[in-house]
Amino acid sequence: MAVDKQLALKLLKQMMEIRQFEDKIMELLARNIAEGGSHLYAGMEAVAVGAISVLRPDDYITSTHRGHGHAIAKDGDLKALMAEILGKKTGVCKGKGGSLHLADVSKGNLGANGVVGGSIGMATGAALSVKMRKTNQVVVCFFGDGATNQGIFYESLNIAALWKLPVVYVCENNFYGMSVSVKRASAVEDLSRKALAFDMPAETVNGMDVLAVREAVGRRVEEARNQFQPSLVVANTYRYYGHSRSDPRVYRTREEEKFWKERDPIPNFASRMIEQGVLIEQEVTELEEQVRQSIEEATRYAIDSPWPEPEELYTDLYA
Amino acid sequence: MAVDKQLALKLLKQMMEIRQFEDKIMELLARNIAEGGSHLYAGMEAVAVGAISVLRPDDYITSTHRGHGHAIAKDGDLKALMAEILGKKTGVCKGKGGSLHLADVSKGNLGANGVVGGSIGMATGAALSVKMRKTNQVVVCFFGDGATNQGIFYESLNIAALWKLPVVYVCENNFYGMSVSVKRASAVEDLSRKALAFDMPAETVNGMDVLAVREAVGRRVEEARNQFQPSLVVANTYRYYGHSRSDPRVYRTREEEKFWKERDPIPNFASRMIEQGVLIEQEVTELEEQVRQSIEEATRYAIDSPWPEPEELYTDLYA
Amino acid sequence: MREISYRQALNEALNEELVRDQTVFIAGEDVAIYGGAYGVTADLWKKYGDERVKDTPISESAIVGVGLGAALTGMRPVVEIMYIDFIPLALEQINNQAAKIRYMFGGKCTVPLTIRTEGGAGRTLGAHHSQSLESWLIHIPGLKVVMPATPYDAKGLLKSSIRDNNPVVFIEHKMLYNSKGPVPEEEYLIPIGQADIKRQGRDVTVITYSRMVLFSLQAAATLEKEGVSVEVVDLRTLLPMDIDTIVASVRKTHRVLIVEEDCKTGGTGAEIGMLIMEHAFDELDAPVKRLAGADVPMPKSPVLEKLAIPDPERICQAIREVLQ
Amino acid sequence: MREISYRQALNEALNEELVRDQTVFIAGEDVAIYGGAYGVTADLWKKYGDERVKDTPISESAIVGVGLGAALTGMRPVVEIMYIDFIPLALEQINNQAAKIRYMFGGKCTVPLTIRTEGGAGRTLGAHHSQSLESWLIHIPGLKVVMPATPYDAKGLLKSSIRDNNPVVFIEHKMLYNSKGPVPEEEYLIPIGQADIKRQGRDVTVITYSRMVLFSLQAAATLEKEGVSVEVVDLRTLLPMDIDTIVASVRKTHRVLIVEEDCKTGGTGAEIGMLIMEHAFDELDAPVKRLAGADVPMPKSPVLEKLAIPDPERICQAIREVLQ
Ligand SMILES: Cc1ncc(C[n+]2csc(CCOP(=O)(O)OP(=O)(O)O)c2C)c(N)n1
Ligand SMILES: Cc1ncc(C[n+]2csc(CCOP(=O)(O)OP(=O)(O)O)c2C)c(N)n1
Ligand SMILES: [Mg+2]
Ligand SMILES: [Mg+2]
Repeated sequence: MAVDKQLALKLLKQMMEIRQFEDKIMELLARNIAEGGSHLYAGMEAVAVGAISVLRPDDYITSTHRGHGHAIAKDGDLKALMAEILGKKTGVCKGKGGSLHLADVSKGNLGANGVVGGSIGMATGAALSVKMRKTNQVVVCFFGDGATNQGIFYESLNIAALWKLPVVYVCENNFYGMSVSVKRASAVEDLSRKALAFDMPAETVNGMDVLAVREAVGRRVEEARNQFQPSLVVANTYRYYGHSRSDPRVYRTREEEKFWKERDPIPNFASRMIEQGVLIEQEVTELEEQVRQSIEEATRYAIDSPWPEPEELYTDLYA
Repeated sequence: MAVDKQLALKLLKQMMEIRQFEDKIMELLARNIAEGGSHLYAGMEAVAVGAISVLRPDDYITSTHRGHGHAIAKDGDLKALMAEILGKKTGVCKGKGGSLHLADVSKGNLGANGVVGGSIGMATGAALSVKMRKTNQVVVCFFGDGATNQGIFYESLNIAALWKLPVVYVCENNFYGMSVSVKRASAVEDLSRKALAFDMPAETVNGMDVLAVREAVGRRVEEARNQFQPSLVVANTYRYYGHSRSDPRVYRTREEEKFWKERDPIPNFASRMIEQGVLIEQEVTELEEQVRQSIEEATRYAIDSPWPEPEELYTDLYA
Repeated sequence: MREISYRQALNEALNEELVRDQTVFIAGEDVAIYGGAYGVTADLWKKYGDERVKDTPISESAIVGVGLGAALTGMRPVVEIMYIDFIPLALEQINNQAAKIRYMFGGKCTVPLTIRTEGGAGRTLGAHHSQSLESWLIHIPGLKVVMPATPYDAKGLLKSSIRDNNPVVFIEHKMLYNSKGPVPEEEYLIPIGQADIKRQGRDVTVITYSRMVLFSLQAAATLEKEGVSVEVVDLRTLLPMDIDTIVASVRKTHRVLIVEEDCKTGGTGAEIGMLIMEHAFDELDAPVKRLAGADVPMPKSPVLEKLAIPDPERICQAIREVLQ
Repeated sequence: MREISYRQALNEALNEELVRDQTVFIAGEDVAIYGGAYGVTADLWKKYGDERVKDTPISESAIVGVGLGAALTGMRPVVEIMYIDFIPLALEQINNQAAKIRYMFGGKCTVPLTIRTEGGAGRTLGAHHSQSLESWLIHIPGLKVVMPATPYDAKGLLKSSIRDNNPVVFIEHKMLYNSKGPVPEEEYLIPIGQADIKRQGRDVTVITYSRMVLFSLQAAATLEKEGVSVEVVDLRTLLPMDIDTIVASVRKTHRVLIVEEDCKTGGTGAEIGMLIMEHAFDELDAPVKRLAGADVPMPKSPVLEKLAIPDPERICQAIREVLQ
């Protein structure tokens, strides 16, 4: 797949935004400016960015407990996202959702989810809806390797395959569900095999390579859009931080972490683009700096934003 | 597999018991002596009888909403079962369970279940228990084709395959879950494919042939017992009556019903045994009469049995 | 006015809303070809086909999840969970997702999802087909819970539920499907959240809902002969609860019996009683009393099942106790 | 006496029961290598290995199902559901199967299954990690529900839960794991079903449980300075409920505030209040009052989360209202 400069810059920028956003949140957590849990997406950027890059603005995604990356890639506003994570009134969910519930239905992001597997049914229903409404939209449903052991994962894939729904299930296989490795949690290590139970097309892709993800998901999205063919794409990737702030990562080795960090999706993509003459070094450096500034701005905005008013405790419950 | 006379008589007798038991219940329902729902096993006898015939008395089974056949085959007492279905004090569950909850843990029957898929987790846990207690027992878990669309089915098979538990999952595929055909409910028609998601051995067997079921489940039970190898056996079969009393069976044709009734497991097995010289005609006729008498006796016993005392409403809740 | 059954009333409501709004569709186990386990969706599949009346696999959790996803994105689904006993299979999706999503997302979406189910004892089906779990559902902020007792209420409330932009759990009762009552030919709606005084009375208020309304009316008729005037308040909606109507009745009679079929501990009756304590304590001439289902799984045996839930006779007796 | 944390107390209870009874084992998500999301099972895997301390897949429904099957057949499992918010995923297995099986089978089996979970707000984790759903669980006949507030109670009650031959849901509180308190070195048990008067008082009774015990004790200390003598009853077990202790306290003080963190409508407080109405109406000098969580999904924002659950100050204020 040929990549032009504009696309290369877009992909690179989004991945940098996610990485720096997550690094910033780690910092804010350490400084007790951000409170509560935050499951960070750093390391996995190529999956969200590659997959969402093939979507139309009106296509839908559903996300996970590790949802910052998806939200940013689905045209999320950095300020509103950062403010949401701090629980501010200016947050994309008015401070009521937080990291675990980042959502922006107007942009087709049906939301992060605190429940592992919790949005797989919803994604399937959105796909039914677009098919019934004949809008030609597609749904991309993100979830982790751990989520493939939840009942609703199977129930949903069965329905999608049976009813021929335009949904692409993207499994972000980072080899662990919290501390439990895929080997210790799943009878099959090759998670794409789970689609065999539903005669659903499936494949595994290098989730550290944004173009590989883009290519695979792009193909699947077109099948979904044009033939109502659902599919499963397993993207092998890695999370850099612990599962959550307090995780000492005893369940994995530092060698393994090193192995994956050597495959970092951002510098690898950048140098490939430079090698191929699509970008030049300076553009990359400038982009990085530009992203740094927008993250700083978003952070300042979020920190300076007001808290929700006490009355807001009771608003937004019923329509 | 060679079949001696004793075995042939045992298999035939149990199948006849089940058939006549179910026919009797249909009669009792029509006469309003039995109340409530009853999902009848008639037509499917070869599955329960064939599968359970390979078990030791201390092996476990879990059953379904269509559980009379399993209970009888697992050495159930006809009187206590019939009394239970009528809700009598002398029932195997003291009249508290009824048709949907027939159970006899002392005989290794962990119970019928009103919830489709409701006992698949339990069967898996019993298999974990016997493995931990090193008792060399095996668990056979029965459920219908419809149950293979329930989340807990997949969650449980994954755990059994992952932990290598001595359990054989026997799917009674009678091609309908209530009114919904397998074609309309499952993305795969060949239900054994669902085991592929867990790299679990699976096969399909003619569920109208008691010896075929016996052979297949027998092999799988030995693998479970000796190698802790779980497996899935799909037995294709048919239920003769409607799903429940009130079902007009509009979702299937009379031709289809005829097709399957021509493959009736009882006369077919009987004539095969006669052909092979294992049994003679007269033995079959005598057996049928003997079974008739025991069903009559059980019915009389159940009808004549007292109702539970009012105080019993509150007993047996906590240990 | 013509009399039709509760089943028929529900069927008409579904049919009318399917005609009225192209975004309405039905999905659930055996709702299409079979017409629903209790016949509520009869003939709709013949009219509207698989496209709008969908048989689903036996996948309760995904049934609600799929309904929710469709509701979030422009449809107005009516999904069915065949028995309330199977609601727990879908409760994660109901409680964590459908009911909370609007609030969690800062009010930036709506969830016009109706979940039809049925509950109650009476058919000697045993512990997995006889429960009344509504008290779990009233404990879910963001949800509405509707439980009609008559064909008239059933029709008007089901139509309102479908048109509501919030998730509604609509709970029918298996022993009411054949019961008949007047239902107008012309269209009408009954607002969610309004109780209905099914019988005016002076001496004591019975607060109840669903099938127990019928039993309570029978008891009231019996007691009338003894000169006791019983007011019967049919809640119709359990969440939000119509506290105004309750309090007004308490102000009038000063004595209250709550009748519920669900088992007592942690039941809806506790909430009703406590609300009365909070809003009308000084009006009470006697403690509010509960008559509820026994705190046991529903036994199969017909003799025990009858004892496990209130009946008109025991309601009479409980009213007499409240009057002492 | 030595002081240890609630977490440590739970860990000791588990360890002691693993030593004592070979049929005890632990299973749940991240309970082994990780030692539990909140560290309660720390080091047990190192001691007992995969055989007795089992990491499971993220399969809440099967976790309980597997525990139940093992419990029915000779084992004494302790399974963990990481957050009470995920209990709904397993509620079919808890409600329909584990709690009902003994009764449905005519008393011919036992289910010595402990389900550990944790609940409550306070870490600004939002609506999916902050719930208190205990009122659902007290509505399940056949179950026991335990909710300790102190390290001492946590240890003694967890050991009793594991030894109990009935299914027990044991609910910890995320904000208590680091709290410390005296716990004897020698073995002890605390019987399930007994409330504990954590502070004697004359003027008003506060009935509460779990973290709200600590807040209520703070409020009582504050009010003491104003000359108000507050009795704090810690229920410890919610099912069965210790009505005798409750009534005895009401007889003494004649005024009651119920404090619960769970959202109000359909909460456990309703049941407690209604029980008091039924058992001690004539003893009441004022209506029983509830101070409970707001009827909303838990908002993420720290400022809103604090408002959504009771705190010592609002408890003081509510007590003052009850005293008026
Ligand atoms: C139903 C449910 N069970 C448990 C948890 C606690 N939990 C949060 S994230 C997580 C691991 C999820 O693993 P995976 O799906 O692989 O996603 P990853 O975190 O690796 O991105 C667990 C167990 C949860 N949130 N929901
Ligand atoms: C969880 C659940 N959903 C729905 C039902 C209602 N129901 C009872 S039996 C049945 C069909 C079951 O089909 P299958 O598993 O194929 O078994 P069969 O009846 O064909 O033997 C249904 C939908 C139920 N009992 N439990
Ligand atoms: Mg993972
Ligand atoms: Mg079937």
